[in-house]
Amino acid sequence: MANKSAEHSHFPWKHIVGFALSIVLTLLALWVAVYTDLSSSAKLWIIFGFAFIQAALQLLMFMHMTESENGGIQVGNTLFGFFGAIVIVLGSIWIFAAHYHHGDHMDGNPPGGAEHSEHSGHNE
Amino acid sequence: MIFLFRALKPLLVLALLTVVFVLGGCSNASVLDPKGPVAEQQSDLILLSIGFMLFIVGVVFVLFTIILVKYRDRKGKDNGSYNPEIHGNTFLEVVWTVIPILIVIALSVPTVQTIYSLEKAPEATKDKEPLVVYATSVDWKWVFSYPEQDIETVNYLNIPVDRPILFKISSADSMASLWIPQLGGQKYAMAGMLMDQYLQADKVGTYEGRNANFTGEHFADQEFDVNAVTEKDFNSWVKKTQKESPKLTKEKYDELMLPENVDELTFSSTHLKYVDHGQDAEYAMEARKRLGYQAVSPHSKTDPFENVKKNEFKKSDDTEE
Amino acid sequence: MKLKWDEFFVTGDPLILGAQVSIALSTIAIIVVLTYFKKWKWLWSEWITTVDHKKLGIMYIISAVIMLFRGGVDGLMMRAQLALPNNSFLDSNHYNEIFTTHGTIMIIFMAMPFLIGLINVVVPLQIGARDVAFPYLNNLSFWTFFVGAMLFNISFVIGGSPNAGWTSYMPLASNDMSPGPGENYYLLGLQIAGIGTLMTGINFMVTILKMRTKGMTLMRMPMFTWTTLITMVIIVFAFPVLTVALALLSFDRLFGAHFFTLEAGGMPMLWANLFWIWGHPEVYIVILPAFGIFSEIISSFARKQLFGYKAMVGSIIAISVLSFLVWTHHFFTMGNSASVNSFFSITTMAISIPTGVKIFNWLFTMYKGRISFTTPMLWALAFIPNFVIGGVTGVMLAMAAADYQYHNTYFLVSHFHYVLIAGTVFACFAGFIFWYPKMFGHKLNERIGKWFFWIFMIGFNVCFFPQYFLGLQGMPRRIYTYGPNDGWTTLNFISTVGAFMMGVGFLILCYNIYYSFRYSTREISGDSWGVGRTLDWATSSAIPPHYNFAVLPEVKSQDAFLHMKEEKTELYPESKFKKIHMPSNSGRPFFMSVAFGLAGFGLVFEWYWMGVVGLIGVLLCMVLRSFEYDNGYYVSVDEIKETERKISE
Amino acid sequence: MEHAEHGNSNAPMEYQSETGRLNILGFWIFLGAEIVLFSTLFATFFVLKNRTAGGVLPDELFEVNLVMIMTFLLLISSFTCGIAVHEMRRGSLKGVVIWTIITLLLGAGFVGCEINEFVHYVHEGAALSTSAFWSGFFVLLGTHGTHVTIGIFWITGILIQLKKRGLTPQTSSKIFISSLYWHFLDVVWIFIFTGVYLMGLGGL
Ligand code: HEA
Ligand code: HEA
Ligand SMILES: [Cu+2]
Repeated sequence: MANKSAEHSHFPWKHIVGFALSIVLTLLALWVAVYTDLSSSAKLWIIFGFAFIQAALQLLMFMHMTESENGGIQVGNTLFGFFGAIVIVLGSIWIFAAHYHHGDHMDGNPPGGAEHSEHSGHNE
Repeated sequence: MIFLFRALKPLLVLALLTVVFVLGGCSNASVLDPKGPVAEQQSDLILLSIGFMLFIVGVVFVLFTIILVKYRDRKGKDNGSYNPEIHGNTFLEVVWTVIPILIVIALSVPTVQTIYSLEKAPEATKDKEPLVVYATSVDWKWVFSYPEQDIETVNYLNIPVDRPILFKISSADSMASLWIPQLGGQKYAMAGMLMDQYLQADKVGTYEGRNANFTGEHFADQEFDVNAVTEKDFNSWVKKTQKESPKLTKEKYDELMLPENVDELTFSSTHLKYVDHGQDAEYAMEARKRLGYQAVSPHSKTDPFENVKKNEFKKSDDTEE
Repeated sequence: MKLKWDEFFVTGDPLILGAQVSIALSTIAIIVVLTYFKKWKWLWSEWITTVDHKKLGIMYIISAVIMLFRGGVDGLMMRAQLALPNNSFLDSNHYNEIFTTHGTIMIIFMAMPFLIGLINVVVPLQIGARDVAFPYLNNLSFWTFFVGAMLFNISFVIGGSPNAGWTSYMPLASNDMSPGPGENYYLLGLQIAGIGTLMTGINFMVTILKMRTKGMTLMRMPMFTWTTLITMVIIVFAFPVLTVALALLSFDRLFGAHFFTLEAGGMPMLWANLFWIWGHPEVYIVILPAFGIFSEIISSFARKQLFGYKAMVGSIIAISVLSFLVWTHHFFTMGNSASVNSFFSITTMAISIPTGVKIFNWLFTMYKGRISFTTPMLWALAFIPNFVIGGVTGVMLAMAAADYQYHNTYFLVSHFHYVLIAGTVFACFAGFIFWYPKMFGHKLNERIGKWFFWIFMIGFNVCFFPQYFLGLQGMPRRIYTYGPNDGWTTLNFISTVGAFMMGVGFLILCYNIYYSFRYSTREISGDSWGVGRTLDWATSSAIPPHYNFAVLPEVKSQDAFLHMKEEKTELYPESKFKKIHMPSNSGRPFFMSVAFGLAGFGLVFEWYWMGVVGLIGVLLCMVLRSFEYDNGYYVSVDEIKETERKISE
Repeated sequence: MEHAEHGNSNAPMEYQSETGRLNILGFWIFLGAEIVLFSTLFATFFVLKNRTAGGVLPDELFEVNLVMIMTFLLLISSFTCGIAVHEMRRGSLKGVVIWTIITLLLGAGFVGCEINEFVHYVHEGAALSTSAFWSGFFVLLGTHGTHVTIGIFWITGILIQLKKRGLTPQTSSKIFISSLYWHFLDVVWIFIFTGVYLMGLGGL
C-alpha cells in the first residue's frame, strides 16, 4: 500500500504486459481449439486452462484484487466464488452424465462418470 | 421432583410415544415389512441405521438429562460445582469428533454397497431371465406394458413371484415416481427418459403401489395394485389376456393421455409401437392438443374438457369440480 | 394465458371469501386508526424510511410473525383436512395451493426474515458498531423482502396461488400443466425477495468484516456474529443460483424458452438440480443463525463461556463448505449413477460430524454451570434433544439406498419439521424472548411464556413424531386425502391434535405480547437479564439510542461485556463524547420496492406494459441514487449528553 | 459510522474515505455472487448443450471472425479501462475521461456486434424458443450483454458526475468500482469465448 503515488506516475507496465498476455492467450486458445487436431479432452484442458490464466491476469493485473487492506478478503471471496462455480458446473455435468444417453446406461458407470468424479473430489 | 420431571420430559414423551407406536403402528409399517429381496435389503439397512441412531439419541439424551439435573441453579444452595473458567477440553472434543466419524464410516460402507447392488438384479435370482415391464406414468394413472407378452394393463400390475422384474420406467408428462413399498424403493418416472429398476416379490399377495411424486390435482388417487402370483398363474393370466382382451388402438391410447383418472384396463397389445415415451417427451402434450384438451388455471371458469370429443375411459365417480 | 376479468378475484370458496373480507376489513381498520391518531407522518419518518438497523430488525420480525401466522394457518388447515380419511374440508386443488404456500412462506418469508430481523437488531450491537455498513441498502433489503412477500401472499385472493409445491418441480410447473398466474406469483415473489436477501448478505458480510469496534478481533466475536457471518457467505454464494433458476423458469413460462420444458429438448431435471443447489444451502442459511442464538442463550443462562469456541467456529465453516456439496440428496431417486449417489450420500452424512461437535459443545457449556430455566433457556434446551432427533433422521435419509423408501413420504416431512421447528423456529422464539427487552424495553411475562413453551413444544412432538411412522407405513407427502383402509387414520388424527396444540401455543404468545405490553415492568438497565456477556447488553439503556453507543466500547477479550462488568469499567464517560456521524433516512428504497412490486404484478398477469413501467421506476430510483451525494448528518456532543442523561434518569 | 473521516492520504483516492473502502469491498463481494450467477448459467448451457431438438446447430452459425472481433473489442476495452484507473491514480482528470470514453465506445461496439449477431441468428431460425440449446445460448450471452449495456449507461452517469465534481474520494471510488465491473465482464467473456464459441467452433 505504500508509495502509491510514486508508482502510479510511471508507465503502466502492468497493464501493458497483462494486455499482451491476454491477446496471446486468446489467439493461442483459438488456434488450439480450431486449427489443431489434438484429442477433445486435451483441447478442453488447454483452452480452459488458458481461460483460467486469463481470468487470473485480469483479476491481478487490472482489478488489483490483492491491493488495499481488504486484499485478503477479496482474494478469499473470489476463490470461494470459483469453488462454487466449479462445484456447480462440474457437479451438474457429472450428475447429468448418466442422463445424456436417455437412461440407457443405468449400469452405474456412465461413460465419463469416473473421470468427472475425480474433479469434484478435488474441490472439497 | 417437579424439576426432575421437567428435565426428563422430552425423554418421557419420546419413550411414551415410541411404546404407543411400536405397539400400534409398526405392525403395518410397510417399509419394514418387505416381501421381496430388494425391499429386504433396504429394510435391513434401515434397521441398521435405526440402531445407530437410537444409540446416538440415547447418548445425547442421557448426557442432557444428567447435566440439566446436576447443574441447575439451586437458589442459594451452591454445591460448589460451578466453574466458569472451563473453556474446552481437547480430549473430549477429539472423542466427539472421532466417534461420529467412525459412525459415518460404518454407515457409508453398507450404504454404498446397497446403492451398487440395487442397480443389478437381485443376487438370489440373478440367473433367471427378468420379466421386462414398461411402467409409464400418465396423469393420473399408471400404464404397464409387457413387450414380450404383448399385454398392456392400466392401474394394476400382475407379476410372477421369485422372478426379477425389470421395470423400464418413464412418464408421458409430469415427473412421477414408481413406488411399491413392500417390494422396494422408488424411482422417478420422467418423460424423455427410460430408467431401469429391478424389483421382485417373494410371496404371493397383493401389494400397494403408487406414484409417490407430486403430480398435481389427482395425484392422491394415482395408485395401483400389484398382484404377485405364481409363475403358473401368471402364465395362464397372460394366455387368457392375450385371447380375451381388446387390442389397444392409437385412438384409445391417445385418450389415456388426457389428465384424469381411469379404472383398471387390460389390452392385448402395447402402446410401444405408437410411442416410446423414453425417447419422445412431447407425445402426451400433442395428443391432448389433438383431442381438444385445453389446460386452464384451476380458478378458471372454463372446463378444460369442454372441447374434448370422446371420453371412454373417464372414471365414473370422477365428477367433482 | 389470457386472463378473463371475472377470474381476477378468486371466488367460489367460502374460506377464501372469508379471507378476502377480513383482509379488506383490516386494511380499512388500519387506515382509519392511522388517520384518526394522525400517525401517518410518524409511520413514514420513523419507520418506513428508517435506516436504523434496530428498527428495520423490528420490522422484519413483525412481518415474520405475521407470516408465521399465515403459514401456520395453512399448516393447521392441512392438518384439519388430513385428520380423517376421505375428508372434504379442502378439495385437492385448494390443498395443493396450501401446502405450496405453506412451505414457501414458512421458509422464505418466515424463517429467513425472522432470523434476519434478529440479526439486524443484535449483530451490529454485538460487534460494537453504530450501524451496518450500508444502511440505505438495509432499508432497501427490507422493502424488497416485504414487497416480494406481499406479492406472493395476495395470490390466494387475486388470480390463485401456486400449487406445484414449494419446490415448483418442472414440468408440473410449466404452462402446459399449471397455466394461470399462480406459478408466476411464485417466480416473481421469490425473485424480488431474493434480491433483498442477496443485498443483506453483502451488507452483513462487510459489516462484520469491517465495522467491528476496536479490539474485536475475529476470534473474539460472539458466536451469533460468527454464525451470521458464515450464513451471509452462504447467502452470497447460494442465492444467485436461485435468481438464475427463477429467471430461467420465468423465461420458460413467459417468453417461450425451453430450459425445463418437455418440448424442444428442455430438461425438467435441470430445474430440480438448480433448485437444490440453492435449496440445500438454504436450509443451512436458516439453521446456522439459530445455532448462534442458542450459543448465546445457553452460555448466558448457564453462566459459562462457550465450550470449545474454536471448534464451534471451525465446525460452522466446515458446514458452510459442505453445504455446497450435498444437494443431490434431494433427488437420489432421479436415476443418478451409483457413483453420484454414493458420493452425495457420504458428503451428506459428513455434515453430521461438525453438527455433532456443536451439540456436544453446547451440552458441555452447561457442564459445571449454573443453569437457570428462563423461557429463552427453555427453548434453547428443548432444541437439543428435538433437533438431534431431526438430525439423525436426516442422516437416515442421507443413506441413498434407504432414501428410496423414505423419499416423498411423511418420514421426510417429519425430518424437516424436526429440524426447521426445533431448530429454526425454537431459535426464533428463544431469540425473540431473549432480546425482547432490547427491542421494546420490557420483558415478556415469564409465567405465560412457560405455558407457551410447554404447550407448543409438546404439541410439536405430538404433531410430528407420529409422522415418522406414517412415513414408514408408506404415506406419501402432498396427498390431499387417503382412504380408511390405508391404516393411517389414528396417527394422522394424533398429529392433527398436536398441530392445534401448537396453534394454541401461538395464541398464548400473542396474548403474552399484549399482556406484557400492558403490565410488564419497564427495563432500565441495558443488561436486562443480568447475565449479558456480549456488547449487545452493554448499551446504556434497555432500548439503545439510535447511535447505539455514546462511546464505542473497546474490547479486550471474548465475552467482552462480562469482563467489563467484572472490571467495573465505566463505559460511557462524558469526557470521551465526540460528535457522531449517522446516515440519513430515505424514502427511495420504499418507492423502488413498490416499483419492483408493480413490475412483478404486471409480469404475473403478463401485462408487459406494467412490467416495463415498474422496471423503469426501479431504474429511475437507481439513477437518482447514483447522483445523490448525501453524507448523512452529525449528532452533536450536546445532543448525546442530553440523550444519555435522559436515559440514566 | 465515522464515514468520510479518517483516511490514509497516502492511499489512492478511491480508498481514502471509509465509504469508499466499504463500497469497494462490498462490490468485490457482489462480484463473488456474480461469479456464481454466471456459473449457474454456464452449468445450464453445458447441460443443455446437445439438445438442439433438430433445429439449427451452433457450428452452422458461429463465425470465427465476428467472435474474434467481439473478443478483441472487449479485451481492448478492458485494457483501456485499466489505463483510465491508472490515469486516475496519477490524478489526471482528463486522462480518466478520455480513456473512459474510449472504453465506452469499444463497449458500445461490442454490444452492436452482439445485437447484430443475435438478429442474424434469429433470421437463420435460431431464437430463444427454438430449442433448449438456443435458450441456454441466448440467456447466457444475453445476460452478459445486458450487463455490458447497463455498464455503459452507468459509467456514462459517473462521467457526468466526474465532470461536475472533479476527482474526489467519492467520484474516484465510483470510477474504481465501475472499472471492477467492467473487467469482470471481460472475465466472463473469456469463459463465454472458451465455453461457447471455441467449444462450438472446435466441435468439442
Ligand atoms: C433447518 C433445516 C434443515 C437442516 C438443519 C437439515 C439437516 C439435515 N438434513 Fe434435511 N431437509 C430439510 C431441512 C433441513 N435439513 C428440508 C426442508 C428438507 C425437505 C425439502 C423438501 O423436499 O421439501 C430436507 C430433506 C433432506 C433430505 C432429502 C430427503 C428426500 O427428499 O428424500 C436429506 C437426505 O439426505 C436430508 C438430510 C439432512 C442431514 C443429513 C442433515 C444434517 O445436517 C443433520 C445433522 C445433525 C445431526 C446428525 C444431529 C446431531 C449430531 C450428533 C449428535 C452427532 C452424532 C451423529 C451421527 C454420527 C449421525 N434432509
Ligand atoms: C420453517 C418452516 C416450517 C414450519 C414452521 C412449519 C410448520 C408446520 N407445518 Fe409445515 N412444511 C414446511 C415448512 C414448515 N412447516 C415445508 C417446507 C413443507 C413442504 C411443502 C411442500 O411440500 O411443498 C411443509 C409441509 C407440511 C406438511 C405436509 C403437507 C403434505 O406434504 O401434504 C404438513 C402436514 O402436516 C405440515 C404441517 C405443519 C404444521 C402443523 C406446522 C405448525 O408448526 C404450525 C403451527 C401453527 C402456527 C404457529 C400458527 C397458529 C395459528 C393460529 C393460532 C390461528 C388459529 C386459526 C385457525 C385454527 C384457523 N407442513
Ligand atoms: Cu438438503
